[in-house]
Amino acid sequence: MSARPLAPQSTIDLATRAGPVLILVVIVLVFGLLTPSFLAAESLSNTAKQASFIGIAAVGMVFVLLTAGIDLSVGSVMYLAPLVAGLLMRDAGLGVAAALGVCVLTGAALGALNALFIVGLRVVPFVATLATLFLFRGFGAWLTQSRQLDFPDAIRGFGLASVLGVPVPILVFAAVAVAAHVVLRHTAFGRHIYAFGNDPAAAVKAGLPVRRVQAAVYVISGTLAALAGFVVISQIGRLDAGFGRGREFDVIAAAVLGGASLFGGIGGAGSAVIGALTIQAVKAGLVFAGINLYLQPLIQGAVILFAVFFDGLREARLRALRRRVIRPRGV
Amino acid sequence: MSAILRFEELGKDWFGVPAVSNLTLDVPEGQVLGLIGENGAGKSTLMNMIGGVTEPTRGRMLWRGRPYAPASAAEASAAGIAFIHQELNLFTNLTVAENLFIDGFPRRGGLLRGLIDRGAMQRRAAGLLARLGLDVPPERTLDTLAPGERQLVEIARALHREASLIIFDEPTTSLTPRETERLFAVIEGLRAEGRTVIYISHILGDVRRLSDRIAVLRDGRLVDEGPAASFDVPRMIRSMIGRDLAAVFPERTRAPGSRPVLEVTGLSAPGVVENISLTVREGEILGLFGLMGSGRSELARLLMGLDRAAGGEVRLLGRPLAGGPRDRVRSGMAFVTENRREEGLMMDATIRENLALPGIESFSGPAGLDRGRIAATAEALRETVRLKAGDLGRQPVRALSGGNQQKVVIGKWLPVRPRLLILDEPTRGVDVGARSEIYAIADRLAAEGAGILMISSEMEELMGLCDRIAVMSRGEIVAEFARPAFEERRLLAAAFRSGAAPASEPATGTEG
Amino acid sequence: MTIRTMLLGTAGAAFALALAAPAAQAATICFAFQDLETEFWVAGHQAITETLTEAGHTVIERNAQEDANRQLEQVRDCIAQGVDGIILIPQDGESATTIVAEAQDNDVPIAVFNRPPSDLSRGIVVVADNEEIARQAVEFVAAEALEQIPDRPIQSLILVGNLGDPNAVGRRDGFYAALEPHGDRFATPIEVATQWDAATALANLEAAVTANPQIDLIFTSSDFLFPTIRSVLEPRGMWVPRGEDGHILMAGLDGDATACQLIKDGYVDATGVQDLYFEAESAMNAILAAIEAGETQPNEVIEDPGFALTSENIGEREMDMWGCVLLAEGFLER
Amino acid sequence: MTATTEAQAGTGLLRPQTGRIRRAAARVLLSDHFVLWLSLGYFLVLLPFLPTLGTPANLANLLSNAWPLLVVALGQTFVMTAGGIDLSQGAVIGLTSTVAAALIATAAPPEVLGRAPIWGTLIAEEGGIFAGQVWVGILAMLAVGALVGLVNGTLVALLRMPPFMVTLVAMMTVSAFAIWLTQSENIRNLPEGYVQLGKGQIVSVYFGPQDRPEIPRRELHAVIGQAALIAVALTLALHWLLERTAFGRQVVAVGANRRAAEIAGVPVRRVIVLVFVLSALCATVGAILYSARLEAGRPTLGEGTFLLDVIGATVIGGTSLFGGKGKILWTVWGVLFFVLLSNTLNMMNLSAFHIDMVKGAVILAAALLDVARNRLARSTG
Repeated sequence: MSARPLAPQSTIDLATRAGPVLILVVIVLVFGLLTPSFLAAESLSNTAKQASFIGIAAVGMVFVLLTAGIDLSVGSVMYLAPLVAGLLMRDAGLGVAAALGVCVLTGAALGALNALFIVGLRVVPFVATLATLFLFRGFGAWLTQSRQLDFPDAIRGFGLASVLGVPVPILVFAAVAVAAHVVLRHTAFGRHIYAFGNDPAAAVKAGLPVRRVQAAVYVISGTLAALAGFVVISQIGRLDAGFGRGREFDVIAAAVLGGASLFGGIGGAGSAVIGALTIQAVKAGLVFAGINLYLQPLIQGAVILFAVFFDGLREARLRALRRRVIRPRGV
Repeated sequence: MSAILRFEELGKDWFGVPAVSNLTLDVPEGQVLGLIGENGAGKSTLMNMIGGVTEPTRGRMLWRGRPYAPASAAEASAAGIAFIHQELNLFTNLTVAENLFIDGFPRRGGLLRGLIDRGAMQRRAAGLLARLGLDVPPERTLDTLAPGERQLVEIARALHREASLIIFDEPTTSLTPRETERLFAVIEGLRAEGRTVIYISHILGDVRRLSDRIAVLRDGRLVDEGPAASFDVPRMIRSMIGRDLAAVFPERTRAPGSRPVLEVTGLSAPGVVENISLTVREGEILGLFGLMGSGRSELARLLMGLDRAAGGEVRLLGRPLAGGPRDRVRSGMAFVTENRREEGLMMDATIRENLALPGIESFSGPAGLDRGRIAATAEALRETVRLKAGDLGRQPVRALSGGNQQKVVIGKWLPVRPRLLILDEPTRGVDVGARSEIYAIADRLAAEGAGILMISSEMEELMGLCDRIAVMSRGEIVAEFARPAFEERRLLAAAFRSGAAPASEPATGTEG
Repeated sequence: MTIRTMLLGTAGAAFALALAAPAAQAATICFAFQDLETEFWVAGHQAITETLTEAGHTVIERNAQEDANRQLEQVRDCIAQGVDGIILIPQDGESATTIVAEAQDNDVPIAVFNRPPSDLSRGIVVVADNEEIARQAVEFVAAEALEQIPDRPIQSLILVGNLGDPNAVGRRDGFYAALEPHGDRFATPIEVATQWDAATALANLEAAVTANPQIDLIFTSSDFLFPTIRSVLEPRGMWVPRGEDGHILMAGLDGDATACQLIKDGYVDATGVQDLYFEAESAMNAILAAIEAGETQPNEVIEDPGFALTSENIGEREMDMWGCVLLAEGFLER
Repeated sequence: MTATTEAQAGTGLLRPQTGRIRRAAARVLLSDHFVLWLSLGYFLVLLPFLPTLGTPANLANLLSNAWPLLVVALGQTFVMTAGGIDLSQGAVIGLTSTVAAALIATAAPPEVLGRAPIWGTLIAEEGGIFAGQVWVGILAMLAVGALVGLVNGTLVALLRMPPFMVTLVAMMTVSAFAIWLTQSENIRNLPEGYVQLGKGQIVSVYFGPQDRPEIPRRELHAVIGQAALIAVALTLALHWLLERTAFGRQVVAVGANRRAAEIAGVPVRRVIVLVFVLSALCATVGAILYSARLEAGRPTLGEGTFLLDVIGATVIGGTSLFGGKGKILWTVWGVLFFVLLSNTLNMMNLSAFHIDMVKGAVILAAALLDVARNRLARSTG
């Protein structure tokens, strides 16, 4: 009895997934036409490497956004978690691997603190993470008295290394993205996140472990923000007091540009990857094209706006395709 | 016959006001218990207590003879109780299969242990759907499904848990007659398997037909209980409302005028509706009957300017309409949508805010809104539509029962004095008392000269209320009947005519 | 009751910190600074707070976090609190002028440290000319480049600070002023935006270096970006000390400990130095003298000429640079 | 003091008294104006520890700091109530303040502004082309602000782009454009009439000469300045607009349920465009107050954590980030709380290394109180 949509589900899915990728490809090609060297393997690899910073954190942010939450503290976590690891490296002689572990665990702990306020004490995510944005950065400033922290040289051996010609930051980014994709799409936990973001009340009634789900996303976001910070710091070898400040907006923007919704339930690991790559491709392309510094942000803004606009057109098209068809066309 | 679930002097107070009091009742194992009562009679509270959503204030429940006090929905589910709620608890961003298995996905073994076994999930989902005769690929996302299909998915979800007690709360509100029959067969099958069912519905004939026993709640108390055979519909109504209901439908005193209010000619939208022509006259109630998916609601959206038509003309009082919903509202159109939660109401806003919205501009004076007049209008509406509510200026619409919410959706249009009112499934999920009040409102509006287009899949109410009935099928108007010619068989035949054999119809473009 | 304990906990912490400030003695000085993001400001902050505290004065600190408006509000709060004098590190020259006027109109003596107000006639002003100091540092590396590369245009690259910060623009102007006399010998410089942020600098510099692999001279608008430059150049084999083949001439500005170490190691050739300790001391002395004298609107201009510490003069002038002093104290090991 | 209270409680005679106190506490907690009570309570609790907090000088400061932030947050309240968010307000402040300064400055140093693209056309050594004409400057600001809002609103309403992304991009581009206009420089030499809008005093109170500390200090405090008049008038007007007009209720309806609003005949797209215009106009008025106070047009005037203050004050006041719930008065209290917070943090003489932590802790404490109040609301109905 039920009516059928005109387009097969698989076509719709393909268009949904391919849209943002197409936009990315077009941006890369346009900049490639302006400066052919932008299309060289090294340039593209660099772009991906630099996108990994915001990208890794954006993957975490997608988890939070899927629950209709928000995590404003990621910029501060990017600063504080590597800081704790760095202090232990310097004072306790921790190795790079152990430092990475400490950093990630610290990030998880900071995320758990957010989760405590949001899930345990029911503070609105925006306000809770606004408070921890100040708390975490303030704690870091207190620990260091705002001084920069120089990491032992060994850490750059990690950040600047390559495996089979692929730089470590890209590997980490890829691993995180794939793991997140698997978790979100192929585990019960992942599907519970989507369910919760779509309708929290229904999720409770369906007996899903909603509190655990909601808490977990903040822990994941904290963990990945810490990892993102570590990946950059391990390249530079130094942590300045201002590191990560204001990055929460970049991270959210990457996730949203890639198709995640601030209202929950929509988006995926791919959103964060595509969003971060798109923004970084624009930035790097502008550097390659040697655009005047004053004009760079203007062009960057315009390009992102067009990306959002075309994404909107695509969405509208998809909606039209999905609309129920009562009678086949032309009958 | 032993009781699988027993309530002992159960009571629940909300802010000191009892919603359920002193309820003692057995739910016999392996039978169907019909539970009826008006909205606000305590059915929902009782269900919430069974489901672990709220805690009883007094008394206790016994599950298979042992005290039962679920602290969460999960505990109720673990005990073997499944719910099919009136408001669907589905996730529109997930696939059908994922919705079915959201609380217990099939897992893979081996190397990928812990991951969802999508193959197994898809197969099992397909099996469940087939059992309900729902021909939808399990990998479709839910937001592409029609309301009736979603309802069936919700039922399928309860079935797969192999629960020993299944509670149906208004399951048929968005089902086609055919789907309803299918559901009833499934319920018979469950009983035959020895499962217990609680069936809650306002469609009293269905309750009587399905149930072994019937229990009636009024004002939180059990007022009547006995074998279904001893109940007839008048007794059920009498028990529910505490008196005899004179008539569900208003007495026919008005006569339709001759001046057309709405004239639709050749309206088409590719893939949705084709060449629709109809006329609604002053003081006339035109019924629009059709099965789910016949294009009725889509036609309403086109008329309201929410979707764009490709061809044809819509005239209101002789004036052609071109703009969006705002222009149409200003020229005298009003629309009560089939989906009050998503399109009809601001759930968290107060009742007064909701009632004032369509006519808000008319309340403006030189010093801004006349709040006194808004309050007075709202109070007047409370009387007109017989709203059962507290302080209109404070109580959010969310806190109202479904029937009263629906009265707000209709009531908010009255101050703007619509010339044409489109009602899309106005009595879905509404109890018998509220239903007759909604019919009365429609009738009164018509008597005052408005034209009414009433869309419904309940033939009975169309036949009781309308002056003419048009039948839609596959996006076209296939027949029209004047009042003397109303006959259930003919209406149904028309509705099925051009959709010849829908069940065997080849599914276009869904495979692969 | 977790909520109550939480509340008590946070409130308690706030009070404990609030009351930890020592009681007023001698003079109460309001120290309003624009931020503590780089070593330069941290060292300046430390010099001023510690010196004044040790001398028995009370220091009230205000961090404007790079917001001129917030700084104005903070200074007004200071004035309301009844401080005896104000030391200001302004966000920029224009807001400094307004803030100086605000203080003087309320009869509070004020000294401006490091960033000169656009109007030098009011307040105690300790001036260092960013543009001039940057010019000196770049001139040194430019001269070296002219000597080493006689046969082709010289490709230079500048890491520009935040374009919203006039301070960053002054440094960029100094860079261009140094290259201008040799206009024909230098190719158009590559400009790289950093927004005063290490991660942004890393991304943009890496892109710029990939796009233009041949670079002869790099100027960073602040020394704190040297580690970032290193992490881009090192994997490409472009991080080479002086005297070895492939060395890129490198200059910075600030004069921090890292720069001192890098000049010693030969990776960096010059850095523009502001005499941080001289400036801090002059500002403190002048404000304390004014308070002592009961002067409420002291006006004075104290100039810090600054200089460029280069690989050539590091022998004799090492200890004139604050970063080298910190380095000698073992700052980088801490 | 404590002992007596305990003794009294112990006798049990004063139970009704405590009951009344509890009811009063519940009334405060459940009040629509909870954040006002919270701010007052916070103020009173800190007063004994921070004596300067209550001095006339500080109170005058507190108010003058509140006005510009309030004006900007009012606009944000409208956008949020309609279910959007406006991240571009700070950038609008930077751009409009620069535009006004460029037009009406009475002089401009060529060595500073000589290479700005507007040099020679809009501004030259003898000042802007409308040097000294304050009203031209203000009209130009309002026009520029409205234009930014119109673009934001149009993109959101007609092209259905997410407000977060639209205004984020607007923040980037508008701010970059302002910086490009002057090539990073600030423009001083604003006419006196303009500066008075931020600093002008209308009612001042003389508290006599101050004796502490040694340096004689004039004790003259602006209680009502031109900024206060502008802010209060705007607050009243916008309160009226949101609460007492059809447009205001339609804003709430769009935020509460856009589809229902559309079906009810609300001109949804027009409402959305208008709230963004309104938000940008409020930012522009904020720009007037801020730049007049600083006596300079600054391309970077509203950058940095300012945005978090605006959104934070609005949200803490009680306006929902998800739309449909917002009141102008709530925002007034939210702004009051934020200004009080930063003022008290200044008074506490915290080390720079502690201040962020304390700020975070206080926001959290306020949020937890709010949670406690919601629980109370639920338990008492």
